[in-house]
Amino acid sequence: MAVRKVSAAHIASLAPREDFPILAQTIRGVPLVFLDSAASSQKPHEVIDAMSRYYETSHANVHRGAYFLSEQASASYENARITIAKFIHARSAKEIIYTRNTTEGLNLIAQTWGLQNIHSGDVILLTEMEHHSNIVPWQMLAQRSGAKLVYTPVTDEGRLDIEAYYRLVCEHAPKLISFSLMSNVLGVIPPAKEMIAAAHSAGAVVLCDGAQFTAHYPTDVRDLDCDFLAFSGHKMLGPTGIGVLYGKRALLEEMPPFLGGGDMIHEVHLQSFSTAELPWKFEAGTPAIAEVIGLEAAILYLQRLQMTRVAEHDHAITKYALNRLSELPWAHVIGPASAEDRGAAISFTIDGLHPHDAATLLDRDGIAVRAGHHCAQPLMERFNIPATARASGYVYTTSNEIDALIESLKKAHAVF
Amino acid sequence: MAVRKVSAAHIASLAPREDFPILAQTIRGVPLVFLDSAASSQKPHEVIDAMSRYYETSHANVHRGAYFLSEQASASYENARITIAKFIHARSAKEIIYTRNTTEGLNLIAQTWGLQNIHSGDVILLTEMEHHSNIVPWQMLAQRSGAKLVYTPVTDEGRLDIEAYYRLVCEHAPKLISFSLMSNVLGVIPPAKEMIAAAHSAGAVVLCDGAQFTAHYPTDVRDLDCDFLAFSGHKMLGPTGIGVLYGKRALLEEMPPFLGGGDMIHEVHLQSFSTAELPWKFEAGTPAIAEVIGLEAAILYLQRLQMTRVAEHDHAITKYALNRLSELPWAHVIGPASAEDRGAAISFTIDGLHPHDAATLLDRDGIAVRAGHHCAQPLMERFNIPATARASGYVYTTSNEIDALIESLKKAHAVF
Amino acid sequence: MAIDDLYREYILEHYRSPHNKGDLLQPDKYAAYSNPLCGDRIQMGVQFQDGKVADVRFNGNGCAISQAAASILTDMMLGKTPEELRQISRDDILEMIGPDIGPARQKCALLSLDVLRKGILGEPEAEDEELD
Amino acid sequence: MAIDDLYREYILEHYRSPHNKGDLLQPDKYAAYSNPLCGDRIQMGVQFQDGKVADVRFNGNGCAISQAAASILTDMMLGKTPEELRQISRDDILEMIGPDIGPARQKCALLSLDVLRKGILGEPEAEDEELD
Ligand SMILES: Cc1ncc(COP(=O)(O)O)c(C=O)c1O
Ligand SMILES: Cc1ncc(COP(=O)(O)O)c(C=O)c1O
Repeated sequence: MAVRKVSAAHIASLAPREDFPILAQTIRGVPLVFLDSAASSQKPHEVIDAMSRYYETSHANVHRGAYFLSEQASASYENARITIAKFIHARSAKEIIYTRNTTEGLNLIAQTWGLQNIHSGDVILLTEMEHHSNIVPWQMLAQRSGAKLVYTPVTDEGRLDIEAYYRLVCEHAPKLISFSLMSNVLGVIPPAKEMIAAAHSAGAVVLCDGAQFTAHYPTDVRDLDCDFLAFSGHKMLGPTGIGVLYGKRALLEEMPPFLGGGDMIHEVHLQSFSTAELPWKFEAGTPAIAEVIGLEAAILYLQRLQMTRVAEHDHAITKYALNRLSELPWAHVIGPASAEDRGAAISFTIDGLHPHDAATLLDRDGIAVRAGHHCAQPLMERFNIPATARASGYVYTTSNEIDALIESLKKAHAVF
Repeated sequence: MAVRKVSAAHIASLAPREDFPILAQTIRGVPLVFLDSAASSQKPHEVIDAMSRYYETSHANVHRGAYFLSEQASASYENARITIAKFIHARSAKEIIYTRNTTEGLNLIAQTWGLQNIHSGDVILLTEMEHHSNIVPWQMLAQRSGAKLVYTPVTDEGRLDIEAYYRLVCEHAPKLISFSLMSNVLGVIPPAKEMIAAAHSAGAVVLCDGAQFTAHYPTDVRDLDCDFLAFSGHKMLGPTGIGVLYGKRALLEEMPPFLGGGDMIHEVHLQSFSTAELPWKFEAGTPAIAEVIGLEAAILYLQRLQMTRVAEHDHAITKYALNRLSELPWAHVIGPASAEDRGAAISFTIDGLHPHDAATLLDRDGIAVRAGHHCAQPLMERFNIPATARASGYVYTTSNEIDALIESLKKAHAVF
Repeated sequence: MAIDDLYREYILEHYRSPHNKGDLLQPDKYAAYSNPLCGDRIQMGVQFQDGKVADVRFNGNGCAISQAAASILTDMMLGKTPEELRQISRDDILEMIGPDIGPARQKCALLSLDVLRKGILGEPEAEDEELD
Repeated sequence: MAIDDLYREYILEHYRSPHNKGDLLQPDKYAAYSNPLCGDRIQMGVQFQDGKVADVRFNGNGCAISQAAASILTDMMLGKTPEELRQISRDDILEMIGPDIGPARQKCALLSLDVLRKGILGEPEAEDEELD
């Protein structure tokens, strides 16, 4: 592979780096270069402060109180739902269900809609590039229901095999199709809108895993026309402990409840209960109130940055990083080499250097990348590799940080 | 009812009130008197700051990273588990599973141990004083499994009918017994240790709802010998979005997983998976990392106060409040009139004044109490009342605040 | 002492001596709803004559706000056609109850209107405004 | 340049030219474990003669730490009785690998010891120390 010269100019961070207190840290005496945003992003002051302020001035349990604090907390909790609904262009805030994370959202669908609608012999169509969170819940459902799991393959280039997808949709007429809007390993962004349209023609219900996508791209569930979408706050500048499940209202109305308990009920008698209206029907027990408020702050922050500019920035960083990695003949990107239709998660292997050793050596230079199977063991098997290293940037990432990564990789490679 | 003179001396707060920023607030121009801790407690600076500091200095996703921040975050996340295990005297940190709240913990047992072990015709024994979160999951399980729900009645005094409990245990030999260690409505603390011993002799597995209890009393799961215990961080000075499920290791080992996804797996292939070791087997997806750290800070704070002193303080407040309420001939406590074996949740009704109106009128004086069914509709039916008002204190509560409650109640009663 | 804008004499009067409280033996329409938040429950029976409300009675237990609102609403209903009943808006009720009402108590104030709309008039669950 | 204490020449040597790597055709004992975190997998076969380890081979893919640790451990195993094998401790391995090893990488270092203990020696899953 020829060594190309990189011509791209310096890329500054999109978000002011001083907004992110953690980025001022030094790690083992060197400045932190955080390139593990695909696992979890860092948080701006505004998000951290929104939660502290909430606890300092207006915490109380929601929904059940007729006093000032509780009414305030309830209003914040419900206003955030509207902010989130608008952020993904949902039709109504009733379509927004708070969860702990993407994983819980996917499991919720498997254990409610899935148990109700998936029967023995039915096909659930996934893809080979899914995260464990979009595989294991369906294996559990398949065990219970007798459904069959079919997977759309990934090409050697590291893209979804779209021809195969259309074929599998026709061949199996799956009851449910679930796939990630952006792979956390390959970075790939499949043509979701077309895939969803095809799925609907074949009568399938479509669930999208937005864990990676919603952090980086404008998301429009009405335009996509997906039936469900799950994502996590912590990957998009928000706090841990909060995620979102979007669902089309008509589907949500028909679904049985998920967890039972306080807040999700209308009436309870000793031997029977009736469920609350949407969205509360799916929110049992005291919710993650502060975290909802933190997530709203994160979304307002992203909206001020503008999601189209976030997408542009992350694309520029991705392109720059792919270019620079291509200078290293002993480094091999797992996933498309071009930045087209792929996001800011770049996995690679290094000749003679196990990803885990690479991560440890990079860490000595203050550079945080992830090494492992990235919760995508089937994809590792597909590429016949035990693991990859993965560098993933976000709104605070600069091209200087990519340069630091490349230099450190060179050093690490020289050791081995 | 004769008006008794209260002789008790002034009771100061146990925790320094300045530790709780929200308590310095005024509501509608008057100082906040927060008497809704049974719904959710307020948080000391230390808890709020522990979480901010985490986000500002050491956030990264746990378990999967070989770099500094992730190792730090993972260590904090797992060290907190040890703190929690010691707090409730678990044998091992492996017996501590992080959940969102009590409700999720109870549902987890219903949907894993329950689905596996409860079959058609089996009896689940609950009590009439349970919170919806300890009723609805069992109704859902009963629907699926064909199990029968039986309830231990509550006496007119507002205590659990213990004779009836022993009888029901013998008569039905329940597979599972689940009850609250402290009623959030009646305040009652049933003789759990004896109840659990009897349950075990009859072959039942026992789940305890510790949502109220663990906040106020030293908790020793080894002494109690309960099989499972669920509780919530937000009721014990900790953040929202985090709860704990304790389980005896041998039981947890045998249980099928709850939610599927990242972190709870050992290996995943396209058509099968194996589960991770305890406790991670039950923790799917990115957990509530900051919230775990906040909960640990809360527990350390409580341990510095000492749980025996917390119990004493709350007992003194309860006794004082019961005494003062007994001065009001038109106020009727629902639950024992004596403070013996009852905690700091005091429900009452007022002649001619609906609880909801009472709460609104108290709120005008800055006093936060809860009004409603307190997620215990069957208990309301038992007492043939639509709702109660409930005042509940905690470590920051003073007898002056109870005095303010009484004065405001008198004013409210005079309006009607 | 007017303790505040909400619990003023007008509301307390309706609460203490509610109008149209009781049960109709043979209502043309009957419905009941409850507010799980506070346990309020309102049932309502309506008799029509010549296409107009000839009699209406409500019953149930509840807070002063929900009882007064039911009393006020049933007064408003008398003599109205179903078409006119449909015109009674949330704001009409909230205006009568008082401006100073928090969101939790609004539900109490609007419970009887819910019974009228969904139960008596059979209107479908209100679709929320679509978000832009 | 000694880039750091962990990846020093001693470890890299064991990684580049591991001792006892390969497969035994007819092992008396055989076991395999994987570390799901990094995808490391170690399999190990052991032949005993006169109650002592006469031959041992490991195989598998993995990071330098896990491979070097397996190489070092298998060296230590040669000539030992099962009783003596049981004496090899986590600390023995960690000391050989280096002091500067973070918790995530400890798992890599200890993977082959896991195979020995649980797989070859059949020790039960270590009960954790009871908390006080
Ligand atoms: C006795 C009892 N059980 C269960 C719960 C549910 O707790 P959470 O809402 O935190 O899940 C509560 C509190 O609301 C409670 O008081
Ligand atoms: C594509 C994808 N799906 C699902 C998940 C699971 O997200 P969470 O751990 O927040 O539930 C992740 C992140 O780990 C992801 O990258």
